[in-house]
Amino acid sequence: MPVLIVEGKRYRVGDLAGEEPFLNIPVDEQNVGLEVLRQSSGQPTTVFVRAGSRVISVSVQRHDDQHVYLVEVNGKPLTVTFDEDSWSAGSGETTVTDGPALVNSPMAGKIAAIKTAVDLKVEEGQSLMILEAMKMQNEIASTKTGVVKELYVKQGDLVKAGDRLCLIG
Amino acid sequence: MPVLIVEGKRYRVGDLAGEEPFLNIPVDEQNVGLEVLRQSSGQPTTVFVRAGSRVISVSVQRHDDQHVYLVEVNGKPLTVTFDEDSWSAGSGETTVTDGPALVNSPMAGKIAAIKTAVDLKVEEGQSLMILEAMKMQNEIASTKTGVVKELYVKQGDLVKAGDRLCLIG
Amino acid sequence: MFRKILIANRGEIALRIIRTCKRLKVRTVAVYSEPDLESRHVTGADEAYRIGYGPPSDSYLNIATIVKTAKKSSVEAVHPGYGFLAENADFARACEDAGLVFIGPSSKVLGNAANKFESKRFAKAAGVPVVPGANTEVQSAREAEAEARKIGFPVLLKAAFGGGGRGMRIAKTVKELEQGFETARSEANTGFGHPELYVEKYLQEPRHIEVQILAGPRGRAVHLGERECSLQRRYQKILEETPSPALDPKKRRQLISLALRVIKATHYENAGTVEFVMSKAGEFYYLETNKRIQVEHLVSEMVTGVDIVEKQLMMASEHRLDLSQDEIECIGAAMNCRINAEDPAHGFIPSSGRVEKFVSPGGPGVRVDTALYDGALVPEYYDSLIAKIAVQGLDRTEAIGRMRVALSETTVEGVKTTIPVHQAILEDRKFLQGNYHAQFMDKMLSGWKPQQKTTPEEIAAIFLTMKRTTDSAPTLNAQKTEPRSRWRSSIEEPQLGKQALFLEGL
Amino acid sequence: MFRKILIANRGEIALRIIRTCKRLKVRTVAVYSEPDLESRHVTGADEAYRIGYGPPSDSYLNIATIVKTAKKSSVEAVHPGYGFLAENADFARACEDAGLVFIGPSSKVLGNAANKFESKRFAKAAGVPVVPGANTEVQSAREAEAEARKIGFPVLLKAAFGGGGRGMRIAKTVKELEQGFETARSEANTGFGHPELYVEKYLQEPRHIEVQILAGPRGRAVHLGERECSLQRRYQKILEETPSPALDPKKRRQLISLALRVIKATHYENAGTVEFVMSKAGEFYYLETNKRIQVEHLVSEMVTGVDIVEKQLMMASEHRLDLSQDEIECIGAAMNCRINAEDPAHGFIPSSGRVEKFVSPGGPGVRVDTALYDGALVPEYYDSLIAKIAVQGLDRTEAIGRMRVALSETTVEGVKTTIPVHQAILEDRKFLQGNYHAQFMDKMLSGWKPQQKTTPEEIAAIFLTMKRTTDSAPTLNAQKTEPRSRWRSSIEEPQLGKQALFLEGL
Repeated sequence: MPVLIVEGKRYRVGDLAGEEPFLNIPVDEQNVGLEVLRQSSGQPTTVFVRAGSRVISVSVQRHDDQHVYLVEVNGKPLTVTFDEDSWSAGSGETTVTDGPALVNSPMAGKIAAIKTAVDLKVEEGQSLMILEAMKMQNEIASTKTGVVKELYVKQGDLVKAGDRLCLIG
Repeated sequence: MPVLIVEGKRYRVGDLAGEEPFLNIPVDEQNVGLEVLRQSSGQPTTVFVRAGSRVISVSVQRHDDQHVYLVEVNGKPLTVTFDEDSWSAGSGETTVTDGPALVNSPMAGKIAAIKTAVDLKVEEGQSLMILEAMKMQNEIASTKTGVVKELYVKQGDLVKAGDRLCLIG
Repeated sequence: MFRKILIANRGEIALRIIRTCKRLKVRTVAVYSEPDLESRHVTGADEAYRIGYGPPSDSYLNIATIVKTAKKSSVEAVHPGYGFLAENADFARACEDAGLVFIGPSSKVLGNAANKFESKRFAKAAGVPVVPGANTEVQSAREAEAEARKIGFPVLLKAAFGGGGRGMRIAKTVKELEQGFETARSEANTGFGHPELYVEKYLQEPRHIEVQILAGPRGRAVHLGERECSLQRRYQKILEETPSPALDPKKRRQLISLALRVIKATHYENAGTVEFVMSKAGEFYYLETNKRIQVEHLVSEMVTGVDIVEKQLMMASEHRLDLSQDEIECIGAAMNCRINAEDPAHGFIPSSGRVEKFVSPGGPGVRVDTALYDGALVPEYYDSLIAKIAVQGLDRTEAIGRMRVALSETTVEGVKTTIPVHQAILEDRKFLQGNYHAQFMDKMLSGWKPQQKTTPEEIAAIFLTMKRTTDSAPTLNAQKTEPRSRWRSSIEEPQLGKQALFLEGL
Repeated sequence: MFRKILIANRGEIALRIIRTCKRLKVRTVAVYSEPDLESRHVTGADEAYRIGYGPPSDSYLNIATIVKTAKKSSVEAVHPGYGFLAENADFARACEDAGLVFIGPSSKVLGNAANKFESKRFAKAAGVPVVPGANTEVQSAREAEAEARKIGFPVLLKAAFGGGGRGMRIAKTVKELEQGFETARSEANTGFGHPELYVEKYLQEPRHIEVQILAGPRGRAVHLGERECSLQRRYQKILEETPSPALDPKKRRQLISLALRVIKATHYENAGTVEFVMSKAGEFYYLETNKRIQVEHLVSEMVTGVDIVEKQLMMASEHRLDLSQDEIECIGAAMNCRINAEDPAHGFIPSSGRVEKFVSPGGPGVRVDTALYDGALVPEYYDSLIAKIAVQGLDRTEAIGRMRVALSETTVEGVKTTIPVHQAILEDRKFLQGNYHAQFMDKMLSGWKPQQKTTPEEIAAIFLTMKRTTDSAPTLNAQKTEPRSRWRSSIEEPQLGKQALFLEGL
């Protein structure tokens, strides 16, 4: 059954049933009835539906990443991931792989301090370094328990979002 | 010399000269120097330039009509028409043709009254009918002196912008 | 307080009412016509129901459907907003009959009000002056002529049940009166369903000043000061301000006391506005009472801090007014610009369609009431008012300065607006002196065209950018570019060494 | 008044200053770093000059370049805003030396202020209580220990030249003091260029309350009431309000009189804020004087109507204060929410990048100060504050209600913001009672995650729309559709017969 991950929360959704403009869509344990009121042409796709007493407008734009959608519900932005095939009872957080893990910088900033070194053992969640950005000090935590294989940055370096920081084996 | 019509006002512009990022563009009698500071990729095209002590941002999007551009200067919208070939000292208003003239509705609304009839003579500027829209009564004036050849609407009709109203021969 | 109400209106005023309801945790039911599906009042309300197609008669004026929707959605009360059914006695009565509270005066009071003769007779009986000649219907051009001779030319022919300049004619001579009579009569009939006309003395360069009243039961009423509304184009207000630059403290007291006298004489309840004209000689004449919240209520709210919609709800639900005059103080000056979707460069022709982009002004003392958003639709069926920009300052000069800045920050793309007209008013010498009247705008606008100021530098920059748009003609590949990331990596990134970053410390 | 000034700042505060300058017809010169080219303060000013790359040390902290730009553009004065060089005595001196008016206190007064010992000694001498232990530098952990034993644990280690929580450590025991000393010292040195630390009594659950002052020459000073700033996360204020819910009239008078005493004792001139902590027992202790306009100045402007930037310009240009205390009245309650580009779902990690869409709230009593617009860039180099939403109401309850509505109307797309944190605060029982303190937020936020409420109906509607997006995969043909007209003709148009249109009549 396909799964929608809306801002980190998972929802199982079923196939659309019914005849236009009246559609039924199972969401988790519930069967939701919608009436399609209007649909725009072009990009992004905007649909107005009636759900009981409410009118809901949804705009959807596809992200570079084929599974990520930029969604607006009544003008409010949401990030939605669509997982067509799999369904697991997980928390929606990305799962940790068994192989070596590359730790990337979550944002642009400056490496204020390195709190580990190559060949040292680290625990999952342990602070590896401090990244300074927008006046704040942010701890970069290890995503797994292992040994620091490589360190790509040194104190004082300026990094961008996505830059690799270190490799945990 | 190419002509830009900006919100109805005509400006003669000359060829771009100089070397990036410093360019010279003749505008009417004056030679304007610009420095290109930044340009976005994609649509609409946005360019930041320095003009003396000011920074000006311009965004341009092409309209369906090949000669019309939707322009924003420092965020403020302008409609710009580009006339590459011709230059006339006219006022920028559309010129009246010699043949029969089709009078179209400038907006959506309701025909409140017809003030002429087929075969009657009308003067340029004479009121042909009254179009009611957004609580207001708007006079539809004849674009030329001539005779009413056809009337496509009657009192009480609802019309859309661009609908033909009558033909003056 | 009510738990749930229906708002029998659309656009900015529906959204205005929703805002106060949300604050007070009153649930709201919106109604909408087909083209209004995408309006912010629809998604902004807790519930929303379609009541018909675009034409008002099929939707926002459709009493039966609105009352049925109210009953079905189990609301306790109906707020009519302004315009549409706001002062319609039949609608108020239909609500009352259906067991719904009509948020406004009772149908009985509305019945009196729609007919201007009666309301003026009440006022006259209470010792409030009315414009000469204003209290009888004229059945024929001949009767009109007799009346006009009695009060003296020039006169105004007006629709008894009308408003907003419709069915209205100025006559300076008997001939003009004869010529105008039948058209005015037919306009009145088409526009308001009543052909009745009356004759009134036409005042030269009067000022149009009104007093905002909140009236509880048993004649307990307070005022929120006056509003100067003389800036009108074809009898439509375009800019309102408080205090009126034409009043000194003594005249202000006199005006307010007349307004309160009208309210008491007519047993008026709920929020209402008593409208007066002031002659060049400084005499006040009662015109009519507007029995609804008004477009320009913002300025009164800004100087007093009172939320008029909240008080309307309170008075309707609890039959009391929890506010006394000594709690109300009018501070500073405030001003409201009505932004209409009209093209001032082409005879103020209505400009409906999609608003591709809307940028709201900000900063100190600025208030914006609008239902606009990027992509909003302005249907051709309704009033052209699309936004109200209001400002407050410690004095009129500060308010004017703030309004200039606010208007310069406002962007509406896709439809033409009257912003250039307001900008011209705010630079007019006589306006700045506070020296204007109800015929001022028509004079000012005669032959006026908005002047687009574009510098040679801007023209050059436009041309340059147009060239680059043409040169980089979209290819299939270019179009695939994710619009949200079109800017990424276009910024020059220095690779500097160690930097002492982030020293600000706010 | 000045004819032209330079604004040595960026973003919302630069735009805030430009607004008042525009109103007063003072011309403005903006400066910008490379990534800030597209900021609204650049195109909003009359002139704009680039002063360096992104890092503050290369741009907004570059005294030499800023002063050179000021001289070249022939301004008379420089407004530093807040943060960056706002309280930098060297910058003020460089301006003074170059013949430019520094809009703020003199370099001499700033010199005293940066060093907390001196400012506290002044206050103490004037009979204003300061937090115990707060007036000597400690050179070593041993000295710190001695000081701590004198005043009693727990203590705070603080940077003498610092602010904003940097170089700060709480120590409950000698061991914690020893452990924290060296890191605090090195943080202070890295952050502020001065390693000096001092020890101060750590107060349990204090309230942080400040008084806004406008001080003219010769000790003539007025106050604009107090601001309660106890809602802080890691020593950074996040929501400020006035009046403080912790003060009764007597305590308020006491606080204000202490603040005015500090201003007089330190010969302070221009706008400034005197900061105090209030212990659980209700005692006030002077902390420091903020010698600049503050982020949260909006709330004082909203309750008094005074434009603080205007007064700063006036005091700097004319050396006088045209305002007396009896002209100032604080009316109602006001509240300011700092909207930061941070992700509260992931440990408040900064969230820089493009703001694809910004929708400003509107309606009664709402003020928005921001440089955001659709497509605005939030660079990673600067403070994460991107917008301030402030509201005023007749009382605290009304202000809270208006803030809830305003936040629900605000949309920021492209970066994550702290709006959900503010929404949680506005529902917190203790906050609603006004019962909070400086350690309140850290407790409230421990383990807190924003809860995205999405109904099954919304999930279904999202899924439906995603399906249609995928199904109608863009073809070359579809892409050619003019984006501005993508909606045209999608609206159902009835072909009704004759309709009585347009009966509203506002």
